[in-house]
Amino acid sequence: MAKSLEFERPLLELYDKIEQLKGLSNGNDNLADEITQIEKRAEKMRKEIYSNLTPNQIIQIARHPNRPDSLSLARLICDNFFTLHGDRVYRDDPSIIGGIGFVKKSRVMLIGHQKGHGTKENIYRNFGMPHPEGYRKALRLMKLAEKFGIPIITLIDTPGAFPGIEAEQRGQAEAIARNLKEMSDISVPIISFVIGEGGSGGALAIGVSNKMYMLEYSVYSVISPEGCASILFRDAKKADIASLNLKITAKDVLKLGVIDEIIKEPLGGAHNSWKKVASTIKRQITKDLNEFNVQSEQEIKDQRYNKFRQMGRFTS
Amino acid sequence: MAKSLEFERPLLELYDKIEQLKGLSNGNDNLADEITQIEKRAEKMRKEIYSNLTPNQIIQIARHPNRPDSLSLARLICDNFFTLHGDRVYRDDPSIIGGIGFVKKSRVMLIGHQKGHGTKENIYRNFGMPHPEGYRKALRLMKLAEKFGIPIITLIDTPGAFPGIEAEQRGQAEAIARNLKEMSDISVPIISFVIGEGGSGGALAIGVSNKMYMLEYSVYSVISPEGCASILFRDAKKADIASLNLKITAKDVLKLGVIDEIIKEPLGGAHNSWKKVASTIKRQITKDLNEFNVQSEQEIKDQRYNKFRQMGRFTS
Amino acid sequence: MSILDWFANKKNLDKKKSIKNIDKLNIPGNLWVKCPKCSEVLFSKDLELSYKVCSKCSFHFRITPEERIDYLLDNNSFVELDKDIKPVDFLKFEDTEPYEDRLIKAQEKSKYLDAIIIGTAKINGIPVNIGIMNFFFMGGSMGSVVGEKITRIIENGIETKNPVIIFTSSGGARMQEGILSLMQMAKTSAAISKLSSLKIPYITVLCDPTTGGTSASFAMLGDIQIAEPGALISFAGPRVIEQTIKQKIPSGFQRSEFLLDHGMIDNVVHRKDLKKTLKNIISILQAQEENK
Amino acid sequence: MSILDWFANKKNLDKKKSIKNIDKLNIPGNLWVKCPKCSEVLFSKDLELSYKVCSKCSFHFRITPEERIDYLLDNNSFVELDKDIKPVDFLKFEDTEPYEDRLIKAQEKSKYLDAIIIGTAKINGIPVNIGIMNFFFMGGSMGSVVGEKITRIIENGIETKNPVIIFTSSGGARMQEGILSLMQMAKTSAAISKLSSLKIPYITVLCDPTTGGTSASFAMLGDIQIAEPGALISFAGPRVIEQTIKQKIPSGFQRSEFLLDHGMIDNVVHRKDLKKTLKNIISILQAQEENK
Ligand SMILES: [Zn+2]
Ligand SMILES: [Zn+2]
Repeated sequence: MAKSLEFERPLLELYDKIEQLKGLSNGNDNLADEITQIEKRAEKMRKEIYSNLTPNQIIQIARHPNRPDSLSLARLICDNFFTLHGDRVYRDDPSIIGGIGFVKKSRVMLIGHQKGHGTKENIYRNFGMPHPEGYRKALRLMKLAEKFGIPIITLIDTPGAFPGIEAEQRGQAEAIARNLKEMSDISVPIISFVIGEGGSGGALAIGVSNKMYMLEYSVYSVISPEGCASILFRDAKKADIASLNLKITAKDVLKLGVIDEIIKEPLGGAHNSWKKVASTIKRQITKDLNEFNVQSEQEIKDQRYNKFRQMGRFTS
Repeated sequence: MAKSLEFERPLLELYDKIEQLKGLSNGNDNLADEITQIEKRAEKMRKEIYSNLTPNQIIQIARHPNRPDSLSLARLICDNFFTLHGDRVYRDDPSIIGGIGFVKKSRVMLIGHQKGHGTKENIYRNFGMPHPEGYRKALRLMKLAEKFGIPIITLIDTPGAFPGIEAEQRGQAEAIARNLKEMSDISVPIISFVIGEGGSGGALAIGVSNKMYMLEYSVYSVISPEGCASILFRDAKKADIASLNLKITAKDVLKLGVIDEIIKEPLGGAHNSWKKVASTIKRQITKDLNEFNVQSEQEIKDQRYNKFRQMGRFTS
Repeated sequence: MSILDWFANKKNLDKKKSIKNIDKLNIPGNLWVKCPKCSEVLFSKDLELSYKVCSKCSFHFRITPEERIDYLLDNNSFVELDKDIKPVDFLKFEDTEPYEDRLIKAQEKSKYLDAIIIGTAKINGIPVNIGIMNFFFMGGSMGSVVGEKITRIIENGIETKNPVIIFTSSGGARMQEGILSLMQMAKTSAAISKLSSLKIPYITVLCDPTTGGTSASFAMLGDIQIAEPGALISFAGPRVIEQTIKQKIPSGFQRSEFLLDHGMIDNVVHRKDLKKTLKNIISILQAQEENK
Repeated sequence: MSILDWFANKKNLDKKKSIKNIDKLNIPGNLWVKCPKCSEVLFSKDLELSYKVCSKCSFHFRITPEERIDYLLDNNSFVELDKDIKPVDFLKFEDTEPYEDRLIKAQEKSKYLDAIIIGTAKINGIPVNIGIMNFFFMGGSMGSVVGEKITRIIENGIETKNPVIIFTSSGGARMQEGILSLMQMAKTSAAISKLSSLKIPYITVLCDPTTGGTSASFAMLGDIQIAEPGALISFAGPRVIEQTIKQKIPSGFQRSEFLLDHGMIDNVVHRKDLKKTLKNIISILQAQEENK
């Protein structure tokens, strides 16, 4: 774990101690017992911490700088992954990646938001916040996939759309809207995974899917807790309480019927083992594609339409 | 006639004389005969000049600053013409205009290159040279027309695509190519008129039509005579001889099977009466739409495809 | 996100007297209104007769759904549909006050249950389906009710083949309904996709303001999109951009005319010309034989 | 228009000794070639074995159709089609010399009748339809013959369901065929539209240079578009722009990598990886049950 999270500190202190004891012990059996004991304690503490995370802590995991990114996952999930670039209109947006490959024997088009792991890469990737051309690239690739009957996988990981002059000027509202409309009518299955942050319209713009999953410590929200706090609570520091109200954790979103299932992460979060995360996602994709294989194009479209059609709560 | 063309000068001198005599005569019958005689001579000279125009002279008429522009023609041709703007991606390109209206009782989508009549307007219209967003707007409007079964009219009047950094950067090659491809498969009739300059790819990008007409003194060419001269003749001043070789006049292009008919202009050129030009075009549109009315979508597509399919000359 | 702007505007509204005057129009005896743009003092009766547009500078005042019905639809042709759909505070959302209380207040202040009304009507005799958002109800924010009613008026269009016209005016998604408010963007857009595949005309009229999740869904999906002059139309609003990115906003940014230049809308139409423009558009988009 | 560039390049070719050396590769005894980009002196046998790519700076030399066949297609799998289609000087076009004479010279110098060869072949056992343009024949310019052959290889793809791959290398339309050369853009694009509606994969590989009418038609219409590194790809070429608009050209402008950044191509692929990349793409685009 390269970077530690605040709430993990007691745990890390225990691990430090274990390391120290191991150094001291040097094969000395007297200490072995104590080490085992502390290790057990650490394991227990870890489970405790991770089974009682607040939404705010989960956000920290979701935003962890070492959390697996879409491109790395794509390469772990797919064989022969070949990246495809560009919207054929304006630019290749580095904050959305896409490409084709095989998941086992199935052909897939994989599209995802792309964050960086360091400052330089993050600036290049615009912190995973697309410009309109990113959504347009995604749509172009989805249409390409549809044309050739290739199922679509999307990996969602964005703080949201980019609040910048150029993004507005080039019509991010139009780009997001068009994606929502077009995705709803695509004849191949779309399977989405929120792998980190599912931030508002920027997330949904590649998330109108047949099956929707969230990694255990990911979040999905109409607005960032910080944004919500500064508007509704009139105090940006109340992000904590805003995040509680917004119901953004995988468990909450599952309850609201917006996702199908929660994908378990390795203990301590996805950043502890990219490979494990990739193989869990891969398993899910394979399972789903087998189901979709026996469905007609119309059934696939109808299932997606009906899913979104019934979202919303009201009385009359 | 606001601006005079070089080869019309002798004619204009005659007209000046007539005006002078009329001023002198002041109802005096003695001069009336002479005036009539000179008028006859002028008329004869006019016919002579206009029946022996060189390609280079025709280009001058085609580029005449008072030649009717697309928007003015659109308003003369259509009732209730309502302009539609924008490519929904980047910009509204002022060098291509579009809109919907009625030609008699028929609904039409009219799209055309737009030049200006003065320097200021010409700069705004980029002298009728589209950027990629212009072609994309045109295509968007054509798709809109297709969706609602509205026939498409295009008015072609451009020196060509714009040789600028931004136009290249935003992919004018892609934009033109896409238009050619998509237009070939549009299910409503497309009727095109070269009303001035039909310059290379920029012209063709809205010219993949079922019926193609050229105004009598318009030109249609793969490259401007000036461009051709500087490349092939290694001397930009040889535009004259290049224009002869390129076969760019309405008569030549008709012989090559690229257009269906030549639309007569008022004597002296279209700039002498915009209304007459508009009404001639309008009549042609009405006639053609009546023919297309009884054709199926597939017939309309096939006719367009087959027309272009057989263009080209070779042996084997 | 750009609901931030709605709030920004709301705060400005509270501050600026000149704008606050608009509200007073309904108070008897308050006969004069100051134009918030050019400061011209306008006689309120004249203002109403001139479509609530400043006679001096053409500033388009925000108007209520009733006013819009009055200005745009054939007399007495509007028949409201699904009037009784009510919002629910299903998250028990509580910021400075509970969502439930906010709703009750908004409902009491307006006579509406939520931020949109839908119905059938006629424009110069042509039957149309209409949705009119109400910015005066919680900033026109889109929660489940707005999403559902937009979807229903579209579905009704699919049945009747009536063209669908939606007048947007909204600060964006209603945060108090959490992720389900976001999902309304997908739900409404999917309905439009169905309408579109049946080739039934869908026209949007973007009114001040149209921002956030509303602009990034049904507002921007019109076969033809027209805007009232000077309307703020954006995803992320100017204030969010200034705060987040520290970029200076150019003048006229995100206004109707700016969007026209940047290719996002078909035209900007003065409110007084709106009815005849809509009639013209519909009569062209609908093939004659399909006209009813 | 951007055939201007072809000429510009041609002039440069005539001037720059370093580039002229490429031609000498075929002359026995001329064993060394200087890289025109990095000036590295390369042993010509090595250069041929390394796909005619500079081992130091990865400069991709322009190659002949035979070399491309050799590098990319399964051994002896290429079967040429429509070999005998010949160009005609139907306009009696005469600039500094008659078109007819130009054609004869070009045909004598190369062993081809015009600037493209088409045929069927296999890539790692997968049947494909192939078109390879030949820049060494009148700058790869597109007249009636190129247009016709492109169209035929696509029509053959429509019949056989073979994916179509075209390697472009062309200065643009062939002016000597006047307006009919322009029409080849429409003709080829229309054929691609038919191929596309049948969902048969169409892949373009953009090689140096791909400009003018070629880039603005079949070159830019691939389901997937890849480019060789450093290829000039444009409509109006850099020289035309500089002359006409007096704009200074930024470095790297209109090269493959520039187009990648600007969203116009899917990827830039080194010549040595091209065969396996094409194989991978085709095996993904073609559904298993459709594979032959
Ligand atoms: Zn005013
Ligand atoms: Zn080198």
